[in-house]
Amino acid sequence: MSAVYRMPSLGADMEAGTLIEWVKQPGERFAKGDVIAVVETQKGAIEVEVFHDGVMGRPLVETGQRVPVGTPMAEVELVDVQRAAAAAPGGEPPAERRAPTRTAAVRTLPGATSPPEPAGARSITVPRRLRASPAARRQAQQLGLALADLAGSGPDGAIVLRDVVSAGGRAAPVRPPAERPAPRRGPNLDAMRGAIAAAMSRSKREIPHYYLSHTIDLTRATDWVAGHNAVRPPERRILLGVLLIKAVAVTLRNYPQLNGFDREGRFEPATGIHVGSATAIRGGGLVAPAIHDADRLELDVLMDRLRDLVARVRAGTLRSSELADPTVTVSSLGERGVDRLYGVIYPPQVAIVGFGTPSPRPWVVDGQVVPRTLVTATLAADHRHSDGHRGALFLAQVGQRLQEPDTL
Amino acid sequence: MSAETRETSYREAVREAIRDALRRDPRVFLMGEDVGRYGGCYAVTKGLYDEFGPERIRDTPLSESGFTGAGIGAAMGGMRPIVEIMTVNFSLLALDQIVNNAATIRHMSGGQLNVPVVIRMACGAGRQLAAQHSHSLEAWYAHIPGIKVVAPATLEDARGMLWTALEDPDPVVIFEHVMLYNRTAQLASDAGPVSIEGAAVRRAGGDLTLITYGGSLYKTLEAAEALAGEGIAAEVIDLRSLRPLDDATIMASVARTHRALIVDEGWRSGSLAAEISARIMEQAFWELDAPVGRVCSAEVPIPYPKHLEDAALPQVEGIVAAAKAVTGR
Amino acid sequence: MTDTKLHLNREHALHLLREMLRIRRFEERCAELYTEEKIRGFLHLYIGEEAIAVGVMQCLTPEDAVVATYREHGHALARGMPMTRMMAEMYGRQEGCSRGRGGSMHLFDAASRFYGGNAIVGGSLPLAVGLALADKMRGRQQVTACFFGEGAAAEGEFHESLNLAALWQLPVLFVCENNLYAMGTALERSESETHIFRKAQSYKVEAEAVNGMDVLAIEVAARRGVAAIRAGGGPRFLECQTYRFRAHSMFDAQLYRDKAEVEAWREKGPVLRFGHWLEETGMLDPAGRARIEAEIEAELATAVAFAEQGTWEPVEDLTRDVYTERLA
Amino acid sequence: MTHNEIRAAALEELINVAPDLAEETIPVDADLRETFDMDSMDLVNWVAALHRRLGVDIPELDYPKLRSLDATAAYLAGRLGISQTPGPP
Repeated sequence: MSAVYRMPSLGADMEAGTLIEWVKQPGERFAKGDVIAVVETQKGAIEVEVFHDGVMGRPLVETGQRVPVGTPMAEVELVDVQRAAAAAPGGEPPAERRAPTRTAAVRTLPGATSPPEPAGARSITVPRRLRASPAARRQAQQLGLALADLAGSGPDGAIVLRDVVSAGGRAAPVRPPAERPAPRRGPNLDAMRGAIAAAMSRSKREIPHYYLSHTIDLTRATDWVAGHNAVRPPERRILLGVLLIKAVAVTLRNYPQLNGFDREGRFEPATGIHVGSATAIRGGGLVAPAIHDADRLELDVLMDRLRDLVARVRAGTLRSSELADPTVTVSSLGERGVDRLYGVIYPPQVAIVGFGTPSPRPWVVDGQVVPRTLVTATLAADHRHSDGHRGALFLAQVGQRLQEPDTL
Repeated sequence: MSAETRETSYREAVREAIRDALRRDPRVFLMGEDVGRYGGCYAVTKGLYDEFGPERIRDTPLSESGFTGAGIGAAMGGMRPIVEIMTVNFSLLALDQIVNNAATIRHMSGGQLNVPVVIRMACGAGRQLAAQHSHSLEAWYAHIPGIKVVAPATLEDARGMLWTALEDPDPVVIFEHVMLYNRTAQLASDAGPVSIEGAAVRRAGGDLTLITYGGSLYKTLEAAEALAGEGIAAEVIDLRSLRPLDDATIMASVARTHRALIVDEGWRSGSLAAEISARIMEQAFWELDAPVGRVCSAEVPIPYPKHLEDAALPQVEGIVAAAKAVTGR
Repeated sequence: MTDTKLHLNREHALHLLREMLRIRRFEERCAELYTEEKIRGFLHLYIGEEAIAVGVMQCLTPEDAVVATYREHGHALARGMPMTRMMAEMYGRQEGCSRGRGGSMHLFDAASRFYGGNAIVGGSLPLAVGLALADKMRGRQQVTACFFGEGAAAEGEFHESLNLAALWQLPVLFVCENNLYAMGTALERSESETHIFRKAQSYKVEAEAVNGMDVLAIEVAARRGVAAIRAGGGPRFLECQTYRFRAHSMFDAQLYRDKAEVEAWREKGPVLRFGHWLEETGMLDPAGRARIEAEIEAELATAVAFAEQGTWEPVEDLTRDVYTERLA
Repeated sequence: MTHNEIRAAALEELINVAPDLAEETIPVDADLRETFDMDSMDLVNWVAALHRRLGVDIPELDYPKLRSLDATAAYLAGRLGISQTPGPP
């Protein structure tokens, strides 16, 4: 059978070799164990052998040519058919053979640290930071004290813990938490702002986001919702957003790598699909409580759940578990917004799906430009755990599902 | 709690531990240079040869690699050998066996083979033994995955760690600081095995944490006493196990005191003190109210003259001064 | 207990040939798989030296221990380790004899008392001494066979171990496989005394030199040595003069020796010579030879398939077996 | 029902579905979506509440007519068959 002879790998540190000479000439027979060529490596010239009986064919590499390991060097005709079928000289090297090495190399293991700063970074002069010990900083933050207002008694005037503790007992804190007037009924916006700040900072600091955007024709979906609602009393009507959540949730069944959590660099798939529905709070702030098992809920039930959640967001009666439960987030701008939103992943989740404001736009259907209701869907996902290709397939499938609203 | 105690030296406590192990388990034997007829370089094994005979108190030629490797092989063959290496400096001749064999075989064999060997060695300075008999290379061993490293500082630990180490299925290296052998204290007459895991808080205090082990423990306790006289309450942690390190005990203490000083007779560069300091930074950064301090040996081979040897090693005054610096006083 | 004398009949003779051929074919396939990057790391082949492992193993009982080097495929096969698990180990698969953690240089098998697979030259001799010490102290009539190359004679551990074994009269059979080159350094360029067995004699270990290309001579000498050891006579030392036909490891241009020298030794090859002898004596005909080759090829195909179908140990288990995991 | 009564009822239901608006001063002609960030869920809940309370069906197509409190009151009045012009707040 025909096969090719490839540049052999003679050592883990051999990446390429230079052909010095062909020992076997075209047409010449060779036997298993014969030297077929001489190859120059960093360790000197090595006679390379064949592992099968056969006949030398057309050379594919010229003498003096340096080629990487695995490069076809010559056509050969092998006689040991049974063995040759399984032998790699003719067959493609299996793609998975190096997979474990690669995995190990790129994987961030627990305890691994980020690469050191480039040496040049040291020479940059930075303005001197206010000197305060880590413990003092934390205490000041808890007491609501501004470090700049404190006098330091530590080395070089550094603020240490005792300075914060004594200031806390003496002066009125800048913002004494206990004495702050209770805000109107509803969530504690300051605390929420702090939580959002912490989560989003962590997200942007730690999560390598990638972003994808896809325009989806929502005409059928909006028509379907209109038809659905037209024959129902107001309390049984549903919102378009419910379809969007359901479409995302159902599609996620096929994309488990977008539904779960980052646990110290490793992906932990979620056991259910609990969609966090991003809900803005008037006056600022945002929460995304969970709709549990959204992929399995009928649209009416999903609507009821969403209605209940929004009501309780407004009333400030969410349970904390509802905020911790989502396995993925959907953020929908609704009717009043802009074309598209690029979400920031809520850690430890690994993906957020955004929908801009649906609006009528020209669209080409069957070669004709027609007005259609379009929405721009986006995906921001954690590149440590999924890649753009999967993400793109996911978004496209969400779009397809929304073309068949009655199946949702 | 035992009612009866008696005045015991660290040396006697180690000897009693060996005797106890030899009596408990016929698989246990001791081998090393001059452990038999001579009675041990530091007289630890004095009398055991007469009691247990040349098979179980086995004198070896000056072949550190050979007999340490034989101990590893015997452990794989079902025995429970105690290998005594005269000092840590000599153990460098056996590093191949300890690092390439004892530490790797379980892993290299895919978990098929265990190496339940115990290797004891003396370490540390203070006896004017100069630059080839005085070093503290514990950190080198603590660097190696596959072995456990302990440093008994108290009589209870000297008496109790050996048996636990022999029962451990993995290789254990025990460091005995030479300045501890003559140390005496009351030891319960029924003292027995103790855990070889975990650190111990030897003195409680709220102002700073002093972290140390082995021969430096008593200097550190003395420094803590001096600091108390100046109104600084120091907590003293005895690491006991150098690999694995007991992070939890260290971090819990630092969370209370917000300051840490590490006292380590090893050289500062690449030391255990450096490792502990890094871990505190990683795990308790926001608890810190001052940079972590270190008192280590001067970076010089240990010199012979007494005044220079003293100057090279951590001393009580230096610990007190460093502790004050850390507390900002 | 094994017989102290060699009983050579047709069945045994064919067994010896088959065992040597198993090693030869296994390693040829390994070399091929190496060039295809299925096997990585260092690959040290035993080709040319098969008679030694095969000859010595005939004299050991299952209770005896074997300690070998990083050129140990032959010893593992001759000791009876399954080819499937060995090949899986060569691939690094978790079905391998060392769960993939060791590779070519670190084959282990507790069940057959095969203690590696040791890749520090000389470092395994003290282990053999210790294993024998344990046997002796427990009163067991077992022998530890310790294989090493002549390069080990330059290491201190060689001398320490011979001395300890002789001093304590331990049941060790030291088998020096003198293939004349420590990697690329010829024996006469590294040793003042090139007769390795004389070094052993200086420790009062009974030692002899044997033709390492002659499987029968090795078996005879090993039987003699093992019998003496079992009788309580302390260690024995065999210097087997041999030659490796292939490079030290795969990546070796062999700048240090002449091709003519290699060719001359190949003509003395253990498989070649023993095969000829069997044909001359009428114990083997071409059909018989073909049958043996076919059986080995089938075993090899099974081993390669086993390795190919093996699985990678999950990265989550990375730090497994550094220490014994104990129940809390 | 007067326009003002209808408007008061609408406001009451609005606060029920959006209690976080309770402390706001809501001008009768303010655009509820623009000024008070009413979203589609608020709207659909409000519509449902008005339906329950007043028995008025409000088709989806009419949702844009519920722009402000006054506009809503006017729309509802129309649906209820009460012809009135908006009075002073």
